[in-house]
Amino acid sequence: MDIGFLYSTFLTLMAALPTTLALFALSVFIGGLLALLVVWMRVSGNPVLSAFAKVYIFVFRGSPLLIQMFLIFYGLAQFSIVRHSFLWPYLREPFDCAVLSLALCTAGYSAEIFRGGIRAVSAKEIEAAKAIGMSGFLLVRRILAPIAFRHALPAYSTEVVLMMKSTALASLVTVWEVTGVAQRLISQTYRTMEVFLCAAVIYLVLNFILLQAFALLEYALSRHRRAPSFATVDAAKTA
Amino acid sequence: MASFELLGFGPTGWGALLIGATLMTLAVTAAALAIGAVVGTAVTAAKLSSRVPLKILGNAYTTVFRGVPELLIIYLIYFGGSSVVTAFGKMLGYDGFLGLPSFLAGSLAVGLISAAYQAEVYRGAYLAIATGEIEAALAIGMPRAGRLRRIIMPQVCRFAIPGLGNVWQLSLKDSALISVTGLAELMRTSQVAAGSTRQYFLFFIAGGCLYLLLTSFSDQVFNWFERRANRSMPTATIGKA
Amino acid sequence: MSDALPLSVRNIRKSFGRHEVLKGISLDARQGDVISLLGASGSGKSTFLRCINLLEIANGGEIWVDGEQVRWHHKAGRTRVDSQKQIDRIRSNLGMVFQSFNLWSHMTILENVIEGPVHVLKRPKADCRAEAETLLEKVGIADKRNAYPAHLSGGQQQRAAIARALAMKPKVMLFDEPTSALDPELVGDVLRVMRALAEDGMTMLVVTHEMGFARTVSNRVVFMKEGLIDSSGTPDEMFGGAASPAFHQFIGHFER
Amino acid sequence: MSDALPLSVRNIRKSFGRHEVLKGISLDARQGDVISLLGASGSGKSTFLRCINLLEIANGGEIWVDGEQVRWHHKAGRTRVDSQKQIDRIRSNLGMVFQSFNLWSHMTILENVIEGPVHVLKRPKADCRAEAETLLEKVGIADKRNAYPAHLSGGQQQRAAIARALAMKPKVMLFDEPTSALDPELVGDVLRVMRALAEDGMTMLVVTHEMGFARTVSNRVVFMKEGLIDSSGTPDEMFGGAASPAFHQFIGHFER
Amino acid sequence: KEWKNVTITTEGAYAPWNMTNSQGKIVGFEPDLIKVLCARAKLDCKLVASDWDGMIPALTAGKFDVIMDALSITDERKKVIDFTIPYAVTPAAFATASDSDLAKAPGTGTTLKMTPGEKGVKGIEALRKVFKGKTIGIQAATVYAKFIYDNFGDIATIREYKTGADRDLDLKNGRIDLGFDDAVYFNDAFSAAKGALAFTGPKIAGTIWGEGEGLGVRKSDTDLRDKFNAAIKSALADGTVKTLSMKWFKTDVSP
Ligand SMILES: Nc1ncnc2c1ncn2[C@@H]1O[C@H](COP(=O)(O)OP(=O)(O)OP(=O)(O)O)[C@@H](O)[C@H]1O
Ligand SMILES: Nc1ncnc2c1ncn2[C@@H]1O[C@H](COP(=O)(O)OP(=O)(O)OP(=O)(O)O)[C@@H](O)[C@H]1O
Ligand SMILES: [Mg+2]
Ligand SMILES: [Mg+2]
Repeated sequence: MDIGFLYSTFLTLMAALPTTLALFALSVFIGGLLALLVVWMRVSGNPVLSAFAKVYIFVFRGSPLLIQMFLIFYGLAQFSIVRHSFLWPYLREPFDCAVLSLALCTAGYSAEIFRGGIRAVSAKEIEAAKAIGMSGFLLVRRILAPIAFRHALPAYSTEVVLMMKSTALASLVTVWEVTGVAQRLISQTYRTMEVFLCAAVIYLVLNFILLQAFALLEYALSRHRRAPSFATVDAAKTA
Repeated sequence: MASFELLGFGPTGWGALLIGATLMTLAVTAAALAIGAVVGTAVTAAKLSSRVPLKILGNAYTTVFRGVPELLIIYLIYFGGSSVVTAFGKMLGYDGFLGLPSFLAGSLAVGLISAAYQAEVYRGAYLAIATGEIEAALAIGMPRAGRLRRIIMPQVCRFAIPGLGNVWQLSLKDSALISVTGLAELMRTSQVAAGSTRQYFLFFIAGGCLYLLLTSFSDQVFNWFERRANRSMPTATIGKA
Repeated sequence: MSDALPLSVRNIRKSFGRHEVLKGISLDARQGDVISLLGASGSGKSTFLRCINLLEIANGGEIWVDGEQVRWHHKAGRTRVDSQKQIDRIRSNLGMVFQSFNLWSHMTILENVIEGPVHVLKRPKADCRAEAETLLEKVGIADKRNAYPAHLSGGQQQRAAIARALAMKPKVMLFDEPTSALDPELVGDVLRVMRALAEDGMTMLVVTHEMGFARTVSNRVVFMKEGLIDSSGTPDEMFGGAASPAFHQFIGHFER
Repeated sequence: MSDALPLSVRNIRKSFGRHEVLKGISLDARQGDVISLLGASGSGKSTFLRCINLLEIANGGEIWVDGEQVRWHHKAGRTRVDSQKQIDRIRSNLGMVFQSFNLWSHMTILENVIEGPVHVLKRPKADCRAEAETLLEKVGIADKRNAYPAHLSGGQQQRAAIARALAMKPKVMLFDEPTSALDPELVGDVLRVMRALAEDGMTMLVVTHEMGFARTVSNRVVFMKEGLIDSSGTPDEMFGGAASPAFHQFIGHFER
Repeated sequence: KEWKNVTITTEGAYAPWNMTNSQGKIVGFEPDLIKVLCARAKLDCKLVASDWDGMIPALTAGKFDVIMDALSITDERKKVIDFTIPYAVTPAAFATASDSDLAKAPGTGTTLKMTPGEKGVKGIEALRKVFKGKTIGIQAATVYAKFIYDNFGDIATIREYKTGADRDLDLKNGRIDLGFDDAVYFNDAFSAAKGALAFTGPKIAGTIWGEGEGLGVRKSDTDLRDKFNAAIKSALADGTVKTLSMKWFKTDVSP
């Protein structure tokens, strides 16, 4: 192993880390908001909204992000209507397009995950809330969302980690984040394994921190499930 | 150049190749899901085990296989796997290169990744089982294996189906990365067709549609299983009133 | 409208699939009425209470709360309420204690109790907390205020559920077997709480198996059988011998 | 070993965190004993039953079933049983009816009942099914045999849970409030079933709030208070006035 | 080791060098040429498709014996694998949208010969004036990328694409003003773009692009390399390469 090479590779890759992190943070944030909108439409009971949400989830969950990103970046720009619209200043920018397609895609996945969390809420607890006159947003905010979010958390943490890795595709649209830079290094040096290992370490550390943070959050949100003593946690399940 | 001619089954049409590639993607993903189910079950057992070393091992597996970019894992298995096989061949006296076939290497790589995701799904499903029901099984003296087979597995399957649907989607998309091994699956075939004919949009849209076709087909299968598994559950209403 | 009935139910019917659980039930409750609802397991008592506050929407009949009719309609094979606002308002005046408690698992007992007053009635949190503490004291689980439902014994959960319903200060209370998980001492305590409520003029509809309560606290006893009201009357009439043979057979087991 | 006690518990202690729920409980059950366990809510009755069949592992004390000591040990701050085989064998001889029923939600009622006999005791399915039908008939829910637990009323679930425990033909039965969700008619039915079991010589430990049962069916009454046995004796001794003042206060509410 | 069976890999998606037809067969300039070369070297060759990204690692791992994929002979690559002598040398050129005001930049239609590291060439200076403030798209990690950075990095915005095809799409879409790449590649791309794109400025040729395109082999396989070297020499000498080049590229790329 060539330590000097690994070190310089590592430095080169680290220079691209801010791009990766910016892509990640923005797309997770925007995608999360979009997902809430989509899941709201999906469970709204309104057949039109619900059908729209179903199609949305189907398309963005069902096709590879690579193709989505390609069509959004190179495809949309083909139409002169798009090029002359007020959106063009944004759609012209590779970074904005990358964030847009990442966010659209994760919104489809997250919506489905949130819906799963909602379905896991006990019907009885919902009834108890309805019985004291809660409905609509209040019911969602006080009872449904906290329980559903707790249920959805493990799946959602997986999705967030996937997003971190999905940012790698942004080099397709000329946004050079960590993986893209790694691939460029490889086509310059042909030391595939060494470069990829450096990249892997970076992603592993990032994702490890993310997963740890989620585990902490999960722990904090499950006080009501833990026994107050530790000796008997899950006594039934482990005995 | 009429696009349906390019997508058709005539002498200049790519239809047959694309259909073949779609089936290849389906086959790789199915194989990966099966590999992932076996490995994933073992990893789940380790993660839920009360033995600390096993627990650490299980957690390390899911952290690494979820945390490292898929492409690297595919590289490691495709290239690393063949050096292992080659070394093994040398030991047996065969001198020369022995490779893992692309299909095997690809589905193994995607399968091992899928195992990490499946393990998370199974763990979540296990924790969703009402403790009281497991206690009821304990109380009649049902031994561990019986509990697993009669009470836990059926309910884990029930709770895991939606999550498995998601994992299937992930594996379907991960299978696109196997193109680096040269396997003619859907993504690679779309790209090759696009590059060779310079009809990029046509073939990317066609590829996207074929992926959607696979998705809708598999959604139907998973929905069927979910309906079957939820026969015993009351349907919760979240809508009005 | 002060002379309107707090609760009036006309000819309620409800089916699950082909199984008709309620076959036309009518009931009027006057201000301060304490009505005991008796009946065999599966006779539809819980379902009746759930229909009253619209957790199940009846297939037919009318419900009037405080002189106001609860409106619903059938559309495309589904039954829906006309105005969610109306339902919410009515429900916050109808307290309900569930047979299976249904405490919110992600909140402590205290949080469970103050949830409604603070977030539905929008009352100041400090007041609600003080009242909640008093209520928890009254039902005897003040020391468990910061525990989560999963860590309570059955009886403790049931009392928390009662406190939660009372905290809303509803005009009418619907109790579904409020003492099923309690020991005799606590049954006594809870029944005393209910008796005090009755004396304060609260209207109550109580599904119960406690004949002592039915006989001494309630002023009307309704006996359900297979989805219909078999007989009803004052406790004296019912237990005195004026009731149907079916009721006598039913309580016969108790007298043993 | 036929003269060994079916169940003998010595000085059982159990804490949850810092909260000591059982503070040293000893109890011997002879063949055919029917022991009523009374006590206020939260006094530790459910916990005691759960300790007996090792759903909770006690922090101290000894448990002997049929002359055989149940072994457990402490290691690295955790308590574990020595031999899972032993526990499974012992448990299949100890029937348990849970306070919260705990029916298996993915199985129909009939499947719930035959599960143990078929898959733990490995008896022929046809026999088990026939016996199960008889049992369901006996507790009055034969018509619900193919329904899932989620679609049953509270009382129906409780009876299914009793049938499930009986189907195992255990030597000792532990009942945790087996009639809490039942109406008087059914209480009568279920108590009759239990009385018949007692006459057949089954050993039973019954947490109950039914003083009628405690007085007439059981041959011993144990009164728990704050994690300790406050007093115990035959029903005549206990209800006759020989018991502690605490017990009298406890049942006083019942006599009202 | 006695060479008899040789596995050759190519991408099969880099028209017209190598591409896949709708029957799944790999065709193009290089497949035609390799048939000739193998026959002359008396080798039994099998051509298989693989992905560009995994190609060089797969070669060193032993999955294939030869790469033939318009692989430029560069010093960087020579550190990892060995090359035969070149069988093709191609100039590079700028492309722009036909209706752009950058069409017909100074020197259009001429060829400029350059050597590695050459500075202050007159033709380039003229281009710098016209290209000031424009955006130039290049394929990442190619020899062309280095050239553009060295000569235009200070006056123009440079955007790197993973593939030339992506860059061509953006050139048509107007996100970038200029592209720079292999002229032979552009020739073919222009015919697919139906006149929307055109060359501008001089073609750049000479040793600046290294020795040309050769076959890649493992460093250990010197005997195999020598066999192919001999075959390429004879194919160049008798004009076979030129014939094939005219057939596929409509221009002569033989060195
Ligand atoms: N969601 C449901 N789906 C189908 N059947 C139901 C449902 N809920 C209740 N039932 C049936 O309706 C009947 C009445 O149930 P209900 O819960 O009202 O009885 P109950 O009078 O409250 O009995 P208990 O005293 O045992 O609680 C029962 O036979 C039950 O099986
Ligand atoms: N898992 C647990 N974690 C913490 N505390 C617990 C747990 N289970 C029970 N407790 C506490 O132990 C005490 C005894 O509970 P237990 O369920 O044994 O009471 P019980 O006598 O059965 O009461 P009830 O008649 O209300 O069912 C209660 O105060 C309860 O809060
Ligand atoms: Mg009921
Ligand atoms: Mg209890």
